[in-house]
Amino acid sequence: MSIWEKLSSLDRRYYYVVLILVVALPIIKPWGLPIRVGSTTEDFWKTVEAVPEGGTIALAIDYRSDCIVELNPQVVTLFRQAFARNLKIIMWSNVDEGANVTEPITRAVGNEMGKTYGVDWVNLGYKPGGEVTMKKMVDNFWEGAAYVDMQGTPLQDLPIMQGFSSLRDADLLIDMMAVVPSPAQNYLKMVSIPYGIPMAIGTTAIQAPTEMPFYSSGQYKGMLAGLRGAAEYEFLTRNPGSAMMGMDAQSAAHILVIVLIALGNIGHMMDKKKRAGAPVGGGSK
Amino acid sequence: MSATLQIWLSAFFTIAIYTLVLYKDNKVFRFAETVMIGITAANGIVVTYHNYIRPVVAVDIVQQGKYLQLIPILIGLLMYTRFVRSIAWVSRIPMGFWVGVGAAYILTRNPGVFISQITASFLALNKLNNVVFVVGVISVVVYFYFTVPIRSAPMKGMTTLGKAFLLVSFGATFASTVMSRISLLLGRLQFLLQDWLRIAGV
Amino acid sequence: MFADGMGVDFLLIAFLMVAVGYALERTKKGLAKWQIRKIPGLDAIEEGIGRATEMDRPVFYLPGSGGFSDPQLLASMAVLSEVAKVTARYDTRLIVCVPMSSVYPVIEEVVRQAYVSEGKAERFRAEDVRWFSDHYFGYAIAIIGLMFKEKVATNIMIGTFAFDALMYAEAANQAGAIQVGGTAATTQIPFFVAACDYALIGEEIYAAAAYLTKDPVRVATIVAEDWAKFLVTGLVVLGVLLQTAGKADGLRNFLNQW
Amino acid sequence: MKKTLPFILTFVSALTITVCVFFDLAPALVEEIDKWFILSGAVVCCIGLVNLTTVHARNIKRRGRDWDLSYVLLFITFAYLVLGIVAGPTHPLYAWIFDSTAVPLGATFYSVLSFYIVSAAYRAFRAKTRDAAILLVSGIIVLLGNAPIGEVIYPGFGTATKWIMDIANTAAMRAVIFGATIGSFITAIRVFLGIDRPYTAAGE
Repeated sequence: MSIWEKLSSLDRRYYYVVLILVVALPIIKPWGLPIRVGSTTEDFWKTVEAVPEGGTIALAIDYRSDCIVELNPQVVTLFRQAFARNLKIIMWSNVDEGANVTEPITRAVGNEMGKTYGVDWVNLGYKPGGEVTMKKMVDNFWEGAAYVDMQGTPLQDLPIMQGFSSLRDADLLIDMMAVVPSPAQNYLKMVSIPYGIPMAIGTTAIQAPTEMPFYSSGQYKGMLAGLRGAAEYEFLTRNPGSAMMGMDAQSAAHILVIVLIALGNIGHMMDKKKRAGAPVGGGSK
Repeated sequence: MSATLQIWLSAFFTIAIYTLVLYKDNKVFRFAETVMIGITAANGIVVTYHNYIRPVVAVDIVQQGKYLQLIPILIGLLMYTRFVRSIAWVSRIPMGFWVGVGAAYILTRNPGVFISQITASFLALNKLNNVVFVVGVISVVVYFYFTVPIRSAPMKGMTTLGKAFLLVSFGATFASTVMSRISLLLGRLQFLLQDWLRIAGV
Repeated sequence: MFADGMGVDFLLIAFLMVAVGYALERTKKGLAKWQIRKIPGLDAIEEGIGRATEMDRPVFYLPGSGGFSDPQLLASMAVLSEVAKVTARYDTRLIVCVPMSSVYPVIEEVVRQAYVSEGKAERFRAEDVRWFSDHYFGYAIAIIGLMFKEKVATNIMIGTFAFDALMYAEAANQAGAIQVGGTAATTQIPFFVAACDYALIGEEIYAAAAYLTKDPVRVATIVAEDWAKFLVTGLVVLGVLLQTAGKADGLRNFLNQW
Repeated sequence: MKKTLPFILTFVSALTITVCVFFDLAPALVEEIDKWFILSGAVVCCIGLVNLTTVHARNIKRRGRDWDLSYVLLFITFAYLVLGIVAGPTHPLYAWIFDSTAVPLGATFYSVLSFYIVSAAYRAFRAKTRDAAILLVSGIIVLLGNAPIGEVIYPGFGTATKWIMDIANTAAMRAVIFGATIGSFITAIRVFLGIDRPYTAAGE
C-alpha cells in the first residue's frame, strides 16, 4: 500500500481534527493579515454613504439562523454606518426566522449608539407572501406590513413610519439574503426595476457568483459577499468585528483545502502511473 | 445568570451536532435535531400569526369591516382538507389560485429582468475583457441549444468554449461554497473559544 | 395602450406563447422532425451499468430531494425509468434511495413499470427501493452507509440536490464507483463535476428526459426554449455590433423603455 | 370538477393579473387579488405542524425508531407554540429560548459540511477529466484570491479572482440566467394553458 492509498483510507476523523486545529489556532492567536477591499463592497459602502442625511433605508432580512455567521456582521456594520450618518432603517423579513435572528443584534447596536427604537429604526417582523408582498409594499406599505411591528405596536404609534407609505419613499432598498430562490432577484423583479428604486444586497459567499450578473449590470448598486465581504465592510467603516477577526482562520482553512486537493491529485496520478503497466480492468480507483 | 445559561446551552447544542461527524450518528445528535425542528416549526406559526394574520384580521376585518377578506382565509383553510383522504382534492382549489398568481407574475414581471440582462450585455468590442465577456455569454447560450446538432466546426467550437466558461464559473461557485461552509465552522469555533471557553482574545 | 415600458415584455410573452403552442401542435401530430441532441452523460449511464454487471455489484440511483412540483424530480423519474429498463435487461441489481416519504410510492411504481416493460417483473425487488428518513442528515448518512455496505459500482444522481451532493459523491468515490451526476441547482453542479466521471449541467437534465421519453410536451418545451435562445443570441449579437458602432442607444431604449 | 375547478381558478387569476399589469388596467383589482394571495397563503402556516404531528403520533403508536424523541418533539413544539401565541415573539422568555436553541443549532447544522469538504478535498475532487481539471484550477485560484493569505503569497491571485468573478463567471451566469428565465416563462405558459397542472398530484 502506497502512502497515498494509506492517506486515502485513513479514518475521516483524522481530517476533521486537523481542520478544527487549523481553524482554531488563528482564532486563538490571529496573524493580522491585511485585507484588501473589493469593488463590490466598496460600492455597497458608497451607496449607503450617498443616502442623504436623515434619509431612510428599507432593509429586508431574508436569512435564517443557518447563515448568521456570514450575514449578521453585515447587518450590524450596516446599522453602524447608517446610524453614524443619522439614517433611519425600516426592516422586516420575508423569511420566517429573519426577524428573530436580527432583533437582538440590531437592538444592541441601536442602544450602544444611543438611538431610539421606533424613531431611528424599526423591526416590523415577518411578513409572509414572498414576491407578492414585495409588490404590496410598493402599492401600500402599511397594508403589506400588516399595520404592526414585530412586537405588535401599531405603525401609527411609531414616529419613523409617519409619511412612509410606500417602498418608493425609501432612499435605498437593501436585501440581506441567503435563501433560494433568491429574494433579491424577486425584489429586483417586483420593486426595483418596475419602480426604479435603487437597491443593494448582502449575501453569502455561496450565492455571490449567481448574483454577480445583476451587480455587473448596475442593478445592484453594491454587494457584500460572505464573511469576506463583511470583513471588508467592517474594515471600511472602521468597526472591526467577528468577520475581520475570522479572516486569518478562513485563510488557514483555504490553504488546508488546497493542499489536500493537490495531494489527492498527486496521489491519484502516482497510482495511475504505477498501474499503467498492469493489465486493464478490475482495478478500483 | 440567564446569559451564562444561554452560552452553556448553545455550547451543548453546538457540540451535540458535531458528535455526528466526530463520533457517529447518535441519540444526542438526533435530540439536538429534534429541538431544532420543534422550535422552528412553532416559531414559523408564531411569527406568521402575530406579525401578519392577527393584525390583518384586527384592522381589515374587525376595524374596517372588509368582510370580503374572510374569503381568502377560507380559501387558505381548504388546504387542510389534504389530511382527509376523501376530500383531499379540495386542496387543489387554493393551489390552483396560487399557481395562477405565481404564473401571472412570472409572465408580467420576469421579462423586465430578462430584457435588462440582455441590454446589459451590449458591450462595445473595444476592450479585450468586453470581447471575452460577450463571447462567454453567447457561447454558453449556444452550449444550451439542444435542437442544433454539434456537427459543424463553428458549433463544436462554440459549445467547447461555452463549456469552458461554465467550468471556470463553476470553479468560482465551488470555491465560494467551500468558503461559506468554512465560515460557518469558523463562526461556531469563535463562539466556543471566545464566548464559551474564553481562551481567545475578543 | 401598454403600461409604462411593458410593450416589449408583452411581445416577448406573446412570441413564447405562440412558439409553445406551435411546437406542441407539430410534435403531437408527429409532423416535426426535431431532434434533441444526445447528452454525453447518458452514454456513460449505460456504460456504468455494464461495468456494474461485470463486477456483479449494484447500481445506485438517487432521484434528489425534490417534491412533485419540482420539475427536476419529474426529469429524474424519466431517466430512472430508462436506467431501470437497462438494469432489468442486464439483470443488474438497482438500488434506489428516495429521501422523501411522499415521493416513495411513485418512485417504486416507476421502477416496477420499467421491469414489467422489459418482461422481467419477477426480477423487481421492492425492498431495493429504499426510504430512510425525512430528516436531512438522517437520510444522507443512511445512504452513505448503504453505499459502503453494498459496494456500489455505479452511482447515478439526477435531480435536486443540496448540501448532500458532496456527501454522496465522496462516499461513492471512496467505494470505487463510477458516477454520473446531474442537477439544475447551480451551487451543487461544481461538486458533481469535480467528483463524478460525468456530469449533466443544468438544463441538460430536462433535455435528457425529453431525449429519452420523446414525450411531446417535453420535446415541444425544449424546442420552444431553443427558439427563445436563438432570439436572445440574435439580440445580443445585434446589440453588441450596434454598440461597437456607437449606435446601440436606440435599441437599448426601445427594449428597456418601450 | 376535481380537475376543472382548480384550473379555472388558475386561468382566471393568471389572465386577470397578466392583462391588467400589461395594459395598466384596474390596479385596485390586482391589489385585491394580491391581498387574497398573501392572506390565503398565510393561513397555511400550520400545515407543517399538522403533518409533523401526524407523522410523529404514528411513530409513537408504532414504537418506530426514536419514538421517545417523537414525544420530545411534540412536547417542545406545542409548548413553544403556546408560549409564543400567548406571549408574542418578542417576549423575553420566548426570545431567550429561540436564541439558546434555534440560533446555535441552525448555525451549527450546515457547518458540518465543512468537515465533508475537507475529506472530499483529498479523496473526491480529482482532475479525472479535463472538465474537472479546469474547474479545480479556477476554484483554487478563487479560494486563494478570497482569503487574505492568497494575496500575501502572490498579489496576482486577487487580480485573477476578480477577473474570474467579474468576467468569466458573470458571463456564464448571465447565460445560465437567460436559460433559467426562459424555462420559467415556458413553465408559466404551460400552467396558464393548462398543459401542466402542478396541483393534480395533491389528493390523488
